[in-house]
Amino acid sequence: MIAPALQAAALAAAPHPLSGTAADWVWALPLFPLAGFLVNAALAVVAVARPGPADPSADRHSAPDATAAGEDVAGHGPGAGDADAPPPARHRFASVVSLVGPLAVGLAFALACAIFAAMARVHPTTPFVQTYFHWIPAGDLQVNAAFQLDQLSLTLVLVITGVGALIHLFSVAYMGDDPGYARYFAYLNLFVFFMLVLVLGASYPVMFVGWEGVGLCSYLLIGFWYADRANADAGKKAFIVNRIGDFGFLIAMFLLFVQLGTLDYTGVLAAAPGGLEAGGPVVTVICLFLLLGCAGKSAQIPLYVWLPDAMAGPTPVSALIHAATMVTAGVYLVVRSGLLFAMAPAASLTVAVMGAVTALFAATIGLKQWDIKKVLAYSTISQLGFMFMAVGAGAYVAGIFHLVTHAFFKALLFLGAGSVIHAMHAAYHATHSHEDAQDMRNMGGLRARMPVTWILMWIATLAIAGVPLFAGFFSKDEILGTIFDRAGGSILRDAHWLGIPGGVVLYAIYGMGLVAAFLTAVYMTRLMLYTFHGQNRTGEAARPHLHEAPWLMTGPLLVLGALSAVGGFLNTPAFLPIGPAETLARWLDPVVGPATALIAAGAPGDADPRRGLLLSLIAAAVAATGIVVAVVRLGRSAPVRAGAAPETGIESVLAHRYYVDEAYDRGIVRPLLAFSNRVLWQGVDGLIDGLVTLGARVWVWFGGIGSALQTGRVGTYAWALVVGALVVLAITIR
Amino acid sequence: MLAESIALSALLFVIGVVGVLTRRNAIIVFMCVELMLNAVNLTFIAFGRVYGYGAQAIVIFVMTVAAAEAAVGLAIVIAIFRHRQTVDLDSINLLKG
Amino acid sequence: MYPLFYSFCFYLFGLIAIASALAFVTRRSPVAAALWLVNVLFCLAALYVMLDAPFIAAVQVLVYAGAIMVVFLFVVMLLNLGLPGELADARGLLAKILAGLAGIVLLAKIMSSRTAVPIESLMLRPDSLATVARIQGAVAPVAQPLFTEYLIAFEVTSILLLVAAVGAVLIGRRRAAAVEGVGAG
Amino acid sequence: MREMLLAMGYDRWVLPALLLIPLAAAAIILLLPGDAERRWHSARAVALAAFTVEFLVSVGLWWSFDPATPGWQAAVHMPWIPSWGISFSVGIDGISLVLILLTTLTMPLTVLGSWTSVRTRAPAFYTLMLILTTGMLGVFMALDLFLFYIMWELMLVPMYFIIGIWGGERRIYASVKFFIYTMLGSLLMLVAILYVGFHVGNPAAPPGFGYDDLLTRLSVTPVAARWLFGAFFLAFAIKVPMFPFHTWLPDAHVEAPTAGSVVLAGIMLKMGTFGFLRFALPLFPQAALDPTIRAIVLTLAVVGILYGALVALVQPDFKKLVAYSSVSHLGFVMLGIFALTLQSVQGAILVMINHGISTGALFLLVGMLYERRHSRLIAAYGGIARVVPLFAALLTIVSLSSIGLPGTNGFVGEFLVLLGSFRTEPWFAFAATIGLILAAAYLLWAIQRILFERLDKPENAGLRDLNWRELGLLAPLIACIIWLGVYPAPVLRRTEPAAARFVHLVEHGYESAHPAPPRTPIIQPPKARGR
Repeated sequence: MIAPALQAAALAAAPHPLSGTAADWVWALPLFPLAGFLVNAALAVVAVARPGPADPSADRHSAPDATAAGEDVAGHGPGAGDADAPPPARHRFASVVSLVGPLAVGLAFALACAIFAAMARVHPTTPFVQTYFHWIPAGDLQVNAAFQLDQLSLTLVLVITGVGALIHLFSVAYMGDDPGYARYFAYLNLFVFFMLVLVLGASYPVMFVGWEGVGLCSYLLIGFWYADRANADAGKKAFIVNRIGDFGFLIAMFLLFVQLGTLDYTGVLAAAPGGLEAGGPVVTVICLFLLLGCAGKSAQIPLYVWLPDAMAGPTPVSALIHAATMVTAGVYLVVRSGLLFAMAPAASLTVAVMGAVTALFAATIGLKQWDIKKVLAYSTISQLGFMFMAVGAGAYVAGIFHLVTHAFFKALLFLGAGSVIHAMHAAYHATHSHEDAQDMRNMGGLRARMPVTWILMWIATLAIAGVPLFAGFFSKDEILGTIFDRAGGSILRDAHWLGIPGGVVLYAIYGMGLVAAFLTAVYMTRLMLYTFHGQNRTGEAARPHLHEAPWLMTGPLLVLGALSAVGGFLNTPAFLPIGPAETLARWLDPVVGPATALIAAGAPGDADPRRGLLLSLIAAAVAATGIVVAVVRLGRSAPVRAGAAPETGIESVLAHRYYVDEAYDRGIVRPLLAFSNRVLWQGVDGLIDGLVTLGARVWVWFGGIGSALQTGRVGTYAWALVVGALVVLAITIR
Repeated sequence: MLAESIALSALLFVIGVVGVLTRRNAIIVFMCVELMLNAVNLTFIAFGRVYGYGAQAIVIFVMTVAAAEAAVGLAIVIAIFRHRQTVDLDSINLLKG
Repeated sequence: MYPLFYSFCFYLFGLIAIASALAFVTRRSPVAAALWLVNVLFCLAALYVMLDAPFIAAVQVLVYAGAIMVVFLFVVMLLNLGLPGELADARGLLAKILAGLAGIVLLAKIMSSRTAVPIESLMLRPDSLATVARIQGAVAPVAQPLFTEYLIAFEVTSILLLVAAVGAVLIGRRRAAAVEGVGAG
Repeated sequence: MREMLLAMGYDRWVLPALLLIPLAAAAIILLLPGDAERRWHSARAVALAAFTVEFLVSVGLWWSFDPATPGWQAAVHMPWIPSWGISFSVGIDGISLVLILLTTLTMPLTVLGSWTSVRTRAPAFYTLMLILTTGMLGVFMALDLFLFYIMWELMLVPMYFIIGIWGGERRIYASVKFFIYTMLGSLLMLVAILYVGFHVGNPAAPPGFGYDDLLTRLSVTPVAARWLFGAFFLAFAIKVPMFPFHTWLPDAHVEAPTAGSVVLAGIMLKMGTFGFLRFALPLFPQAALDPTIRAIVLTLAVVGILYGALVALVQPDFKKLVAYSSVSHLGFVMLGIFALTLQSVQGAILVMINHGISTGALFLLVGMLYERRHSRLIAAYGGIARVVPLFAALLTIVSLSSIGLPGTNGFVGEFLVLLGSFRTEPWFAFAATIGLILAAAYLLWAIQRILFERLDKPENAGLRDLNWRELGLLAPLIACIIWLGVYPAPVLRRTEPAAARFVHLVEHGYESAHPAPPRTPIIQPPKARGR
């Protein structure tokens, strides 16, 4: 056992610089949300077990018939769109839940900040590992329940708890009238718990706990309004598609264990250079299976299909889980396993290609979606593609950087969309309309009604589009720039991907990235134009009911808006003379340094600063062009009414998302079900049962013969006896 | 006298067997069985002269079993006769499978 | 080695036994058959005496001929089956021929066997039974194995007899009572 | 704790006591006076009391068992039929320990689960359950093959009656099928046991059936070993059930009353895998590890995993779905056993425990639903999470455990099995891992159709949620699900010596017959490991 031995030796030699600081409390980080989960879950259970007078579920036994029971389901969140609902009632324990839910995450954020302060002071170069107990001890497999604190995990912890706390606050207002309020916060707290376990776990199995745990919470939250079949389907789809990815993760773990005999990060890092052949098939296979896991969790081709459907969940959930945190876990995994990927250039290139194709592919779909959340969903897939481009090209810092800025502006976009949907829903609710509150064709001109949301959404749009000085500009620019650099000189350039030289592949990826960035600017501007500008299409009756959201919702938006605006200064490039350059890169260097160095080997030593500037200008120009094109093409024309003549040709293909869902359904799901039913169950089982029955028949037939011999006449028996005796005598007496 | 005894025993036994096979009256069949048992007893006694008194003890057992069999068997015959008014074995096939 | 008279008597009783047995299986009347069988049993008792088993001979006469056969006769008369020809109880000619054949084969098989030769090493001296009987009397030597080696079997046999007696009573009772009795049991 | 128990002589009386308590309680139930109603009440009370006492008595084993001590613990040896070399020998190792505890934990819960649902002939029902318990515990602790066989048959008969008398509409068909399938296997096993008993050591010596004796002195030819292994294999494979021998299971599960299903799935299926661990492999390693035979068994195991999962996907009946999922789960156990690494065997043992807990809980939950609505069809429900939220929460948790979500017990076992199997049989392990995806698919789809979607059946609107009794009987199982998922180390520590001994016995036995290493891992481990 390398890892514990090394650890013990290290501990014995000298205490880790972080011990004795706030980092000693790292175990408490996930416990806050866990405690929140337990409290909220208990409240939810108590509320349903003993319905009080103010509880909307109190009348559940008096539902007179199925129709009424069906309508009165617990699905009356702002997104569910049902106007005939009874007047919303606050949950019986709403006040307690409102306090416990956000507070649990807020406390975790405070602790994370304290740990950050300690870590910023100490600058440890080795990870700080805390071991609690033996989780799975079996022979030479020793998986401990242990947390690892280093710059990477702490960065993620800060994002999760920080953005998470803001989204929890937003949810207090957004979900306030939902009958499942306590259940909602229980799930949300549980999610934060698992997410923290994911990033803090000191070994792959512990990470896997969080990995599947967040999948579970995602499942529960997507299907939160489970009474609608589509929502339940979406949750199930998310879980199963993620399971396909988890299959890859598991296989990768098995291979790692068979090869290296250990599964914790420190052990793998120590053993990988000696135990695996760099560039060899084994490490490549390991990385490809890890990548399969990432593709599932981070919604990359071919496993991206669950994320658009996941928009069925409440909008804050989409912001937290399906934009800011969980879906980026794949990026985290690649960065965490950076050394392995650096040892497998072919796998790294696969990561980058997958990211680039996904980024471009999802961006094209985003162009033609009408549901505001669907646009954001495809945008998320596309941005995740950018992150994978980055980490695939060995730009680990850029990947994490984009992860952080994306968490800011995409959470803002989702929450802003949530604010819009909230207003639309309230308006339609008040007028008993059955229109779709999420369809952009029903919006327009909301600028006047919701000015705060409008401004903040524009900040986020500029950030995601990559307009200079906003957060997304720096991160996206760094990704594209690094890819260009790697194409110029790195071990990736010298490797081959499906026979194509790595350099060519990287240049192609760079080009695809530029196109995707352009499309991003287009579809985001389209979203803004249709939602906030032009004529209002909500309807005469509903229009007066459109209001800006309460401060509890706009407050978190403001904070995120500020972060989206200035978040880019976390890691400004060296050639731009703004503030301290490359802060994040220096911060993350102890973790990602070795892998980056390995992958960048062979690069020309001195990068020309003018080239970096030129690349930045190109990126900025692309973003600006995208916005201009969108404004020119769509600025004056109002979109078609909902339900009007469908698009044709390529537009129809885009609007139907390339028919991928249909293809999966017809090509995999249905044949599998039919095969299981007809061939396996009715066929094979029927055959086996038939054989068994046949065997039984044969013996019944033999039994019939025996039965016929039983005449019941003593004379016959006497004869049989004598004959039998004669036979025995003939045999025995010689 | 051993060989003669055994020959006699065999002969009596076979006569009993033939009786069982040729008669239909349940009571006579029973008596034939008794004859066969007695034939066997004779064998035991004859061999007892050669091997000792254990054989005679066995004969006691055989007789006891024969007595028990006669008691139960005749009771059954009586019961059947009450029921069917016959002791003809060919007309009794309650045990037909 | 045996006195002539002894042999004569032995053959005499043997032949009477065979003749009586043949008469027994051929009589139609159950009463006649039963009486012929009693004759066989008496002959066998005589042979037992000659084979140094006087106690068994006595039991044979008392229990078999005296008790068991009386029960048979009793039942025959109870059921009023005594008259011959009341029912043609013998089977047909074919059955008789087959039965005869089977009997001959069986007899031939038994007679031809050579396994029945006594095992030399286990054999007693001639007259040893008679010697023992002279010293211990007729009963004690029989009782010796019965109450030592075969004690458990002996006890079990007593239970068997008890069960048979109870069973005979139960089965033989009148019908209504029998049904009720069976149900209770 | 251990010292206190040992001071009470616990080790010397606990195992016979565990066998005798149910029988004594069964006798008491048969003697209960009163009319049918009163006998029903008193019978279930006596049964519950007896099972509770049984559990409390057995739970001491957890502490009295010392993993560091080699050999059988709490062993009791008494001569039984000395002339045939048969003795009443019982004892436990880590594997028996956890399975015995699983049994004694499950049985009181089954009584609570049948508390109101079994009314007709209740005394007979509880008597059979008690006798069944003796049989099952006897199988787990028997150290004499003859005793083992007696116990094996002892548990077959009560289950036959439980299905046949208290079952559903097609109970006669199901019970006869169950009986004949099982009997076919076990009679072959009897023949094998007798053969083995007569081939211990010196041919002229009297037969012997002692397990340890057989392990050290059994001498049969390779051909005979193959046949004997085949006989044991058939008996155990039917019980497991492995893929082509599984068709009795769905019928038996579906028709059995709740308690019957729970016992059948929770405990009796483990008899098969336990038999492989205890008897079939250690006694005939040369046959079991024959490359062809091993490949066949592994293939059947993996086929079972995938087949069970795929067929479960399309079941309209929830109990049948769970039955096929059992085929899938037990496939993991078989894979783990035949992969023959410490991790895979440890995992197999854990999967056995987990499957007992999760599937037991699933059947109890289905039973509760059935008691209310008298339908097991998935299509008869929908959207009931709204009217029975507690039931929904518990069903979800149990399903997640069955799916193998990390943090629940299901994950640890399957993870260990797959990881261990990957060392020796990577391709089989690879294929088996796909089963995890399918597991999520069939269970999530099923609970979605039961709990979620629209509440569109009027008759479901008035369902009652779980009462205190039902919550109370599920609580221990839920606790075990979380406990074994978060902190399985105590269990693993207790089973590790037994698992290691198993691996050693089988490998040693095989290698003594085949000096050359028979198989090479597909992926060669790197040379220098620094370990």
